[in-house]
Amino acid sequence: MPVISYIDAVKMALREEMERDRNVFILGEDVGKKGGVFKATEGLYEQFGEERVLDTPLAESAIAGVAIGAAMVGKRPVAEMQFADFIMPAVNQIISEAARIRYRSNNDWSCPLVVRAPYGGGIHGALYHSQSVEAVFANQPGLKIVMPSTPYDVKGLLKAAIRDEDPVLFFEHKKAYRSIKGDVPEADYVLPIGKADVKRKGTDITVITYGLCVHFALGAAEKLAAEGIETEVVDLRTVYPLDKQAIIESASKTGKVLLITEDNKEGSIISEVAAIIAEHCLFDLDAPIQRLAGPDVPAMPYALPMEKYFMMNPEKVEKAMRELAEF
Amino acid sequence: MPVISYIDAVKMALREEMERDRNVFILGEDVGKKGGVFKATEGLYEQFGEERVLDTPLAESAIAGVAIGAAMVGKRPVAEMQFADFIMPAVNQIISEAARIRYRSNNDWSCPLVVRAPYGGGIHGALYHSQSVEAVFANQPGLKIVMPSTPYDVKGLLKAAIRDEDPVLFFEHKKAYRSIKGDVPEADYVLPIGKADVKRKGTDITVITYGLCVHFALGAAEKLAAEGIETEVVDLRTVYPLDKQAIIESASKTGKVLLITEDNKEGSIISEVAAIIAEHCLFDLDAPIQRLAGPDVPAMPYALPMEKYFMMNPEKVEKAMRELAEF
Amino acid sequence: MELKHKKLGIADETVFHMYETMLITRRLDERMWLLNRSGKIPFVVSGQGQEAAQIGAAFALNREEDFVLPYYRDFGVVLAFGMTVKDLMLAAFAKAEDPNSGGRQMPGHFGQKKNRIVTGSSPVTTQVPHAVGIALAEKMDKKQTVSLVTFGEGSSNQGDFHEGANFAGVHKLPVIFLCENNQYAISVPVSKQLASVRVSDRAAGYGMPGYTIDGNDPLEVYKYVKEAADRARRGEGPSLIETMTYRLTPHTSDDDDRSYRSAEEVKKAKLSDPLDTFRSYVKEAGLLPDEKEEQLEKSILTMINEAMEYAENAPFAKPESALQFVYAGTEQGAEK
Amino acid sequence: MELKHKKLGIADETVFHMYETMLITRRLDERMWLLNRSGKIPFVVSGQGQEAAQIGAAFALNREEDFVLPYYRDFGVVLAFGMTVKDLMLAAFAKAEDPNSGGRQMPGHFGQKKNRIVTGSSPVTTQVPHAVGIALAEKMDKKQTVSLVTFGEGSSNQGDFHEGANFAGVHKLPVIFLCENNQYAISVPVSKQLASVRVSDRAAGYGMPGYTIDGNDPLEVYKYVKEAADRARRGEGPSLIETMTYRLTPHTSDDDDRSYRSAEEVKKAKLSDPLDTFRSYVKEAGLLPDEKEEQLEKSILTMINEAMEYAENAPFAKPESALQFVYAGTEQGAEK
Ligand SMILES: Cc1ncc(C[n+]2csc(CCOP(=O)(O)OP(=O)(O)O)c2C)c(N)n1
Ligand SMILES: Cc1ncc(C[n+]2csc(CCOP(=O)(O)OP(=O)(O)O)c2C)c(N)n1
Ligand SMILES: [Mg+2]
Ligand SMILES: [Mg+2]
Repeated sequence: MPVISYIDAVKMALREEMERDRNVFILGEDVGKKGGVFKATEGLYEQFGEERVLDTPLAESAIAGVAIGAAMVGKRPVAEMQFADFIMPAVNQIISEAARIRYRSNNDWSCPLVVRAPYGGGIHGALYHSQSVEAVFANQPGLKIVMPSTPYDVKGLLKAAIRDEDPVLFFEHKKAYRSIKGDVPEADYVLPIGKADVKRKGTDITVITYGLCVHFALGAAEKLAAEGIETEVVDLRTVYPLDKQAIIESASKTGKVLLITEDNKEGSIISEVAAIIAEHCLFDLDAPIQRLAGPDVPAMPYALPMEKYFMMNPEKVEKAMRELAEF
Repeated sequence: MPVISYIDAVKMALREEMERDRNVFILGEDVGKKGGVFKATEGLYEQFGEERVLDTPLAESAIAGVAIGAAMVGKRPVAEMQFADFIMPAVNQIISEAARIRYRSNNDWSCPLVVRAPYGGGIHGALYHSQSVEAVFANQPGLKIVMPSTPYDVKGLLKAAIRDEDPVLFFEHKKAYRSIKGDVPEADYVLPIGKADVKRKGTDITVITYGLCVHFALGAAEKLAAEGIETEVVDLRTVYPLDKQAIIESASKTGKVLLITEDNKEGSIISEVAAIIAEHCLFDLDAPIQRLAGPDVPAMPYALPMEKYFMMNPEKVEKAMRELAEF
Repeated sequence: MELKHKKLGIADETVFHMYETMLITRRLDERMWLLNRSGKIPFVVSGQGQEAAQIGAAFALNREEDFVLPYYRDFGVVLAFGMTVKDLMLAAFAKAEDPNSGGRQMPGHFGQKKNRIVTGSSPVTTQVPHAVGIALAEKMDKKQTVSLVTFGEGSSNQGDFHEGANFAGVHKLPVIFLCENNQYAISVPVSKQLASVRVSDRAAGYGMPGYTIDGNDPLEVYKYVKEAADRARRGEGPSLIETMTYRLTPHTSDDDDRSYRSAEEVKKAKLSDPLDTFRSYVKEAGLLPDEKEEQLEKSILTMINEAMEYAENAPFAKPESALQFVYAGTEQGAEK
Repeated sequence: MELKHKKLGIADETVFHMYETMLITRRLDERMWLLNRSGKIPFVVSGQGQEAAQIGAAFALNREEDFVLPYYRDFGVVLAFGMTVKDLMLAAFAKAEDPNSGGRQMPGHFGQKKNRIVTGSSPVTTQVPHAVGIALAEKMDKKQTVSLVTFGEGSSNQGDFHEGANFAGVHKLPVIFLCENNQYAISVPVSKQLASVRVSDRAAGYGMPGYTIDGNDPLEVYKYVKEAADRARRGEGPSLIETMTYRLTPHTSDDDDRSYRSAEEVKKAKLSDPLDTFRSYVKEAGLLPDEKEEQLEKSILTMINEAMEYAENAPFAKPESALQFVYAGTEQGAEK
């Protein structure tokens, strides 16, 4: 199994799906000739032509809206938002339209659309190139939101998203693009959307998180293991709708739960995770449900000291895990 | 103290603030000559002229964006979104701009803007005239979200919102507009944004909610009181950022908490409330934290039976309160 | 003088069929108001005054293959595209059998896949980029279909109009942007909506031809839409057509238009009611002898009565069916 | 032949000052690239090739009273409006003293209230409605100020451009919409961005005059912006001015433009580098004798060196100051 980077897994999934199904096409800003500002679509323009790898005008609501139209008549568009931060002009199309098309038409129409967007910080991107935007959408039935942590998951989940019959927001951590590598089969496979994945089994504490933070948790778990503390690391993978069962299972098992997100804390994905646990496993808990998150300020600053202060990192994660274990 | 309706309290607050400060002005669709589709701005066009009560083109992003521009140079714009459902085209302006102006400019600029919007269901408005949209925004530091339940709170909080130095989303429950009446002083007063209000003191169970559901909870509390069950009803009033202290206080006191929203459940305001309680009062709880909410479907249907099925009502609330009390 | 429809190459029976559809549209619309005012249905949004634009446009298309993305006033468009009076009555009564939404959406929120009527929502203008996306998809598949999207003049101020029109222009897509300019967006007159004199002044900004035409003449509308469709099928890209009409009713059954426009203005507009003028035309053309007209009115009345009765007695969707169809495979209902 | 600036009524010293500002703009921009390529600053976004448009426009305004809403390439605009080289160096190094954002935003995200440079963000075109709102507020207060907002041609495809321009048109607000058309939006050439031939073709759709002019000639830009400002102050509403330029550098320091345009194309564009042509002009006008030029270059070099040194050695904001200024009264930091 070749070891490839997170972004190469994106590219591989896109290429394979475009080869498999001629209805799959890509649209977005600079995705064609340039191959994307992160090079996620590199080579696809050359291989599939400009008809299937469209450089669009600079207009996110049109990118989403045009993709929705195409999806409604049988295409499988994969729309790229250049940065997750720039998905905001497309919110109306995504929430009012994509998420509601099946429901409002009583199942007559559907919208099998994928919106890919690089999110996340730690890359010196400042306020508008570092954000986690999932919480804006993670309250809209009809949508699915996938946020993979590993190249293996990227490939299997992006393929699943493209084949899904409903709209999927697919957020890729841009700091993971080149820093995270892993085994990825060359064969075709899909992973189930809507299912969390236990990335590490453990009995003492549970960490539930997603995206880049999964790696911080796994790293810290190794350190704690050396001291005899066994951490279970649950990777949500799909952050909306959540895999309640997996959350409840792990929380009940260890009784000590730490939830982590890189996003601001209030109103984040992990708030819902906490609520699920508080609703279903209260009497199994041995410690308050801990949340570790970015501070509640609008977004990550540019200057390195402030960025670091905001950004999640292995040290913050390890410290929180240790504190919970000692509770 | 005169008894007036919820919508008359809106109108009263607007009029008084416009009389008080010539920088306050209103803009939106049909707010002028027609006085708003719900008549919230009735008479203001006549009193203050079309310069201060602007009928705008049908373009929500411009309504928000123009208001932001005016706010940045010292005006106090009150922008109306005709229905909360139609705030979606303005999300980019609200989240990327209004919420971040102070922070991104290191306190050099600010954006004292109010966006008013009628939300909520039970008025036969179907998918796009019934929604609760607060969860979309309730994860954006820099924003405040106020959702009053009574005419008294409407007046005091809308005035506070207009005088606030930062952007405030002010969501008014459209079913409350004419159905909810209450005492409202003619005198000038403001209520603190960011503070919850205990609408009823109690010792056995705590209900935490906001908007129209406050009235359902108060009604049910009376019934339960007749049976000796004393309910504390906490009205969040500001749903973002939340008044943690008030939540923690009441939850710790009764140990049994029911959270209610009319919105879909997953990723809602009450998820964050649950997370706060689970983080801070775990060992004071005698029952799992209960959440009562709309089902996780895109929005409320039009046909009466389905609308009723979705919509929160006194019966559902009473049942959930009773179950919790009996836990 | 040659009759206009002959000059345009429209067959007599097509003209009659256009008139018939227009009459059904109007009579159905009128019935909806009666039902509303008598408390039988909670809401009406009406297209009275705009039927000529709707019918003229729809008939200029290939009604077996093209797509339409109508807006809420477009009874005329959807009836021409195969939706039935019964379907629309079922929607008005919000019954389970309503093909638009099974009673989930308000009336006027059309959608019927089998007739290529694309599902619409309430936020205005979102359908514009959808039309562009459908045209893109069809072009990719080398099909010859055209997408017709309609919207009000107020709605042409939304960002989605601009973004969608420009996208279609850049990619030379087979889309017809049809504005039904009825002079008002609820209470706001066109002078406070549009900085330009005409909506069609915007076409040049999207590299497409733009026309402002008489929206009270279905044949005129037919002509321009037909030419636009021909251009589109030849790969020459999109067109913007603004039809000048007047909204003869209040905005919806919830609106009272007396607060923002005068009764005289409305009365004056009624003088060029498109139904009257088209009726005169078909009569003069000898296509509507009195007895045929009488018969037509009668059969429409019957059709509407039957549809109404059917719809009124049809069952609602079950309450808990509100849980269905959130995602594919949720026929059993979403989790609560 | 009368010199162009004389015909326009621009004083000699103003022309010199324009050239000086343009030269500072360019030299500072060049230095930023050096700093970036030597690893001293992480990011550069550059305005090379667009200085004439920026300087011409800014100097046509009342720089003591008008508002500017610049976009990220507008070193020229902000320098003309009173931001200093030191300020911009502080921003490049992301230091606490940076007046734009205290090091919170990337370089190119301008804002300085005392100079009426309105704080900007990254999502393109959001500043357009802001300019309209400022103009509205100023008009309400019966002031004579104008708002100038700039943006790229790609950004003119955003909904906010359309909505903002139309709003300004309807209310006849004193706004100048200045498009710096540099032929590319990152890698996407104008032919794939704009369905219209020119951005100015859109002006008619907003009831305002539109012009496409040579963006390499600061005096030409001055002329059109001055006329637009005069119109605006007379209450005649907004204008759209498209300046034709060329982006001489890659999109940003993160971009490699060789993948989407040829070296020849860039080389050819350099032949009409606005700095060269304006330099020739001021020389021919006798306003820049050789020794004055030498002195100018030297003093600019010194200014940039000093600013750079200052900025490099200036302190960062404290890490925990990231908690400040979320809301009014959070000088002590937001709750964690
Ligand atoms: C995004 C959005 N904002 C506001 C509304 C409320 N609204 C419904 S119809 C309408 C006026 C539309 O005017 P126009 O586009 O001219 O169409 P008309 O109703 O006149 O046919 C408004 C403001 C809406 N449906 N969507
Ligand atoms: C809403 C939004 N989408 C995408 C981007 C990413 N982006 C930054 S600059 C740019 C191109 C802008 O092109 P243009 O408007 O022509 O200005 P130029 O950079 O050429 O000066 C893009 C796509 C953004 N900043 N904002
Ligand atoms: Mg209209
Ligand atoms: Mg450009």
